[in-house]
Amino acid sequence: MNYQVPNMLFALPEMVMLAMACVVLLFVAFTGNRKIQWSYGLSQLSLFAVLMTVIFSWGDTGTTFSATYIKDSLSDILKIAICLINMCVLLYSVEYLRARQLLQGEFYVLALFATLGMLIMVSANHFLTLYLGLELLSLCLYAMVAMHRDSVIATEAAMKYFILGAIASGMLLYGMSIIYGITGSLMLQEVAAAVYSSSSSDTILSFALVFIIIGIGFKFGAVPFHMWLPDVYHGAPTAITLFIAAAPKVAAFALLIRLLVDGLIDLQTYWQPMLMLMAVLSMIIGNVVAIAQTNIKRMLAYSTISHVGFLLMGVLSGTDAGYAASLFYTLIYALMTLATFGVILLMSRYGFEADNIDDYKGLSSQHPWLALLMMILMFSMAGIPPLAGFYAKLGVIKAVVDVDMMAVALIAVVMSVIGAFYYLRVIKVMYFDKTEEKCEFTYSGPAAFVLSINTLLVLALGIFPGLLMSICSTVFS
Amino acid sequence: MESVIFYIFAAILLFAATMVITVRNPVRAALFLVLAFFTSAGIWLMLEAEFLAISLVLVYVGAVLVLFLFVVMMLDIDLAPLKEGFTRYLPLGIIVAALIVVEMIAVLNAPQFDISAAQATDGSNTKMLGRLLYTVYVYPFEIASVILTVAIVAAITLTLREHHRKLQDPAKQVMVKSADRLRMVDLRSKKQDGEGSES
Amino acid sequence: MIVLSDYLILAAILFSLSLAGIFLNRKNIIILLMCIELMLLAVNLNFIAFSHFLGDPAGQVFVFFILTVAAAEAAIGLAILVVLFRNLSTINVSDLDRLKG
Amino acid sequence: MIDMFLQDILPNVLKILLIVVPLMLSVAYLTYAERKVIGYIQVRIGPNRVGLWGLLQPIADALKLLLKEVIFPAKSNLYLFLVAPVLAIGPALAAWAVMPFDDGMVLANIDAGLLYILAITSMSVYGVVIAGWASNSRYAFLGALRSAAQVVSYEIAMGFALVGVLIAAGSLNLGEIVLAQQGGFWHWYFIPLFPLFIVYFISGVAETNRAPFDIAEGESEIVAGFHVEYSGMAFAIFFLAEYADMILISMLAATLFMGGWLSPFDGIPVLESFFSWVPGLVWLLGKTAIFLFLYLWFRATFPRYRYDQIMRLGWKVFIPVTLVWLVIVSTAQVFDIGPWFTESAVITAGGG
Repeated sequence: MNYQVPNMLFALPEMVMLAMACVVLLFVAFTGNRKIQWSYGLSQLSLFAVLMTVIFSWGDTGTTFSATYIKDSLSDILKIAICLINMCVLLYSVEYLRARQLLQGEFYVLALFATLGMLIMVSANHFLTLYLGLELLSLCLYAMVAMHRDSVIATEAAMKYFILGAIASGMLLYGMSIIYGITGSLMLQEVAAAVYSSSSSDTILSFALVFIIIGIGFKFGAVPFHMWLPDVYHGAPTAITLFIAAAPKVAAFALLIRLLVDGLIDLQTYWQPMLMLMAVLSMIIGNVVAIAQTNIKRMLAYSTISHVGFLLMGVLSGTDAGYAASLFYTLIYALMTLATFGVILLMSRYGFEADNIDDYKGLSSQHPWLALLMMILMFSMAGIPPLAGFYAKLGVIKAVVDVDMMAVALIAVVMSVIGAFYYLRVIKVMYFDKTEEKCEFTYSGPAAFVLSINTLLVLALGIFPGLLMSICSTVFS
Repeated sequence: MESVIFYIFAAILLFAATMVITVRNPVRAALFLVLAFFTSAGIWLMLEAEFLAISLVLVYVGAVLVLFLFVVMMLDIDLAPLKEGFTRYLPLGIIVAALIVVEMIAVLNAPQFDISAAQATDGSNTKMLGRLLYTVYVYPFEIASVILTVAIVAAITLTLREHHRKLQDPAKQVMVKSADRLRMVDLRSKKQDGEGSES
Repeated sequence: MIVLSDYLILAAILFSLSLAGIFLNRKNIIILLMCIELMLLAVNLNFIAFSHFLGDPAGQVFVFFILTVAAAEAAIGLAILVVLFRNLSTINVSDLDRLKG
Repeated sequence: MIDMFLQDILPNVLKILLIVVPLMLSVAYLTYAERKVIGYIQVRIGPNRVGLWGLLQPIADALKLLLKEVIFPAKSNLYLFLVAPVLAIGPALAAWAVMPFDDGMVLANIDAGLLYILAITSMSVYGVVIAGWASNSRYAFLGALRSAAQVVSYEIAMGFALVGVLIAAGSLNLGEIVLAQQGGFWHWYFIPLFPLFIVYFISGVAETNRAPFDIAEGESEIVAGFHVEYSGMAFAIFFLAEYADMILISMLAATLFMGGWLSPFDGIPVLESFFSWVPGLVWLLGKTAIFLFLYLWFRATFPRYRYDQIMRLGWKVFIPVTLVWLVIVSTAQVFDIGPWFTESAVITAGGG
């Protein structure tokens, strides 16, 4: 066996992230919470540094570390998205956390390590790195949910999240072990080659595939493996919910593509119907149950489930255009979620969680700008043109229509119409319901500014979707 | 001979696993888990994975399960109500589990898994693993170290309570001003009542 | 003679037992955590058996990492459990009912 | 069948007896030595009534314990209560299987001997924990919890210290580790690995729950800790296990850091030939005795640590020290700094 010294340069983003995470860890360990502003600044700086390393190495592709690591355009674009999203998350959550004595250095340490986990997942070319990245991310998230340790619902949510997440990992691993046994390899390309050449073992392969799909379904929160998602969204402090809702979904998309498309593309005939079932169920359950919610975090959780359904639709089409549409959907979803939770975070203040839909009564008269932003976001989530959400939905529906899955497309259209109802209800509450109590709060500073840009980006990407779409389609061609 | 040992180990392993999920008392469940891990280590030895078998005992039996026991004992759980409802789900559970098992066995009993000729690997199992870990799998190895760091950070964040140390800080004591300790309140004495001032 | 499928079936039974434990157990979270450990044990057995019969060390390397991660996972799981117990004074599964909808 | 018995089983049983019986005797006389040594340190004589200079004292003690009644506490978990002593003595004896007493004089010459010993000794905590829990007594329980935390914590430092040895020797086999130290006492690992040696031995004291780390027993705080409810033979077994562990740790220290059965006069012109008739076993036992004496000395001189101090020492002092020294050892190994790191530079970058 000839061993080559790996080309470390490819893994520069991960190495920078790790180094900076360790720096922040040490800084926090020695200063505690006294210099939290510095910890915050260092964290933002680390994310920015990682972003720069990705941008400056844009275009290089290849594998390194004995092919456990891959750098391609998919990993690059997802890494950029992850860094940008997490920078916004950190920015939005400062005030919220500070008001609840949750602004601890550990939050930044865990957030950075979680980001590292996402980066590793995105660049994984081997079952092992995929698994380890996933676990690194998940372990950080479990701990972050439980960080508000005096809150009963937060710890309860953390426990549920942990148990279901651990079961999902177990399932995923069991599937991986069977696939390893059949193909004799753990490296994605070798697995793909072995699956391609072997024809007799389809039963066993599809048996393994079931476990892998269950694992992926859990991590995404697709129906019927969605039980944890509403509880975690609801129970966790809103800032943490935002963290869980945005970037990890981008990383989960990488998990999906790496496993099913890079590794097991020849089993498409088997995973297509499974994904289809999950997608359809997610759209139906997500949209229908969301209507009944009074808690906006829970509502957004079910809305996430339905978005996951849409997102899966592009992948299950099995075409390059479908994957590109899913990627586009993922990015737009992350952008919208980010901004929506940003508004919720801005409105939450000391001793008050703006997590009931009724809390938004009369927002338009008191804070017209915030209400306007929220309206744009809700319209976009509902998929109303000319907002970004519309083009995202259009893309994935087109992808399934192209492979003649009319029924799925039809369900998707019907469900997005149903889904529009609960999004519009938020708008109605904001603009037409009156309330006596004044919601006294001020928003200002960089968070509100970035939030506005973020929301306007949703609008802009709706009007000019071409650029991002073309980037997405070059990734899969 | 080998098959006899295998069946004995397998039987103990499955017995221990069954006990883990059925016994009433979590301490005993943890001890059966120890037994399960120990027999697994035996089976791994049969599969010539010496290093992993010993690490399983060292890491799992020696540390992780001690942690489990520790927590079980510390939490002082009320034992009586813990198993209600178990029997209610039991029939359904057994049926479902049996179905899963039958299905899995049907799949896994495939002729292609009927291999027995295993090449005897020469040389030290530990050395071989060590070499691989530090060359081919050096990247996963680093990630694993990060995971362990995160585990430490997370566990400490979640469970460590800040102790208010009973230490005096002379610097702070000297810095104290009267305004920090004494609040001057202007109270009007009630002269009309002639009873003097009250608090 | 013991063949590969014997080990696989053993692992499969162990895996199903752990799943059954998870779904049957309505009362005690700590037993759930133990079931998760059993599940990973079954996976490890699979990997080692494959590694042995394929004559390929990668499976053993994977097990090494699963052991590491599982230890970390157990630590975090137990930490969350302790925090939960401090809040609720119970680790009964059916008492986790504050989040509904 | 009889052939197999004669060829395989009988010799091994005899070998095991050859290890266990002297071990038991050593344990008995270690208690005698302990009382004598501590006695003289405290300027008194120690046992001197039973037999010549009190030499029959341990026998008398053993007889007494054998004849005493074993009491089962109310509401204790009887089954676990009885299993606990077995779990304590089992690992304490099983670890001896891989101990080399002289060149080739070892019961089981397995490849990963050091790892085996670590794994087996890590099992010994179960005896303590189960005993404490099954006794249904607060004192016993507190002792068990303290002991569990302490043993698990110090195992890490101890493991790291041993990693240093195996980097230097390039092997996990105890016999090979000893042979790697050949060529005079300045080749022994206690010189290059001095901090690890210290950490190892102190961790060993903590692992065996001996003074000054005996918070698991702490007579003055929690009466006798985990075995407060045990009496008679059951108590004697815990006692045996503790002393057997002490001897094991001492002999391991001698093997790993002090050249095992090698003569300290190797490589010294005149003395080497003068002492060449002495069998290796004697050297090993002599070195072990020195460490055992240290155990007793510690007990006689140091006050007991507080629980949090023990944890701090383990986590915040020992583990960092070992980590730093491991880096130094690895560097020395790569650059062949001798005489310790030259011969066995097995681990080279990019091998395989």
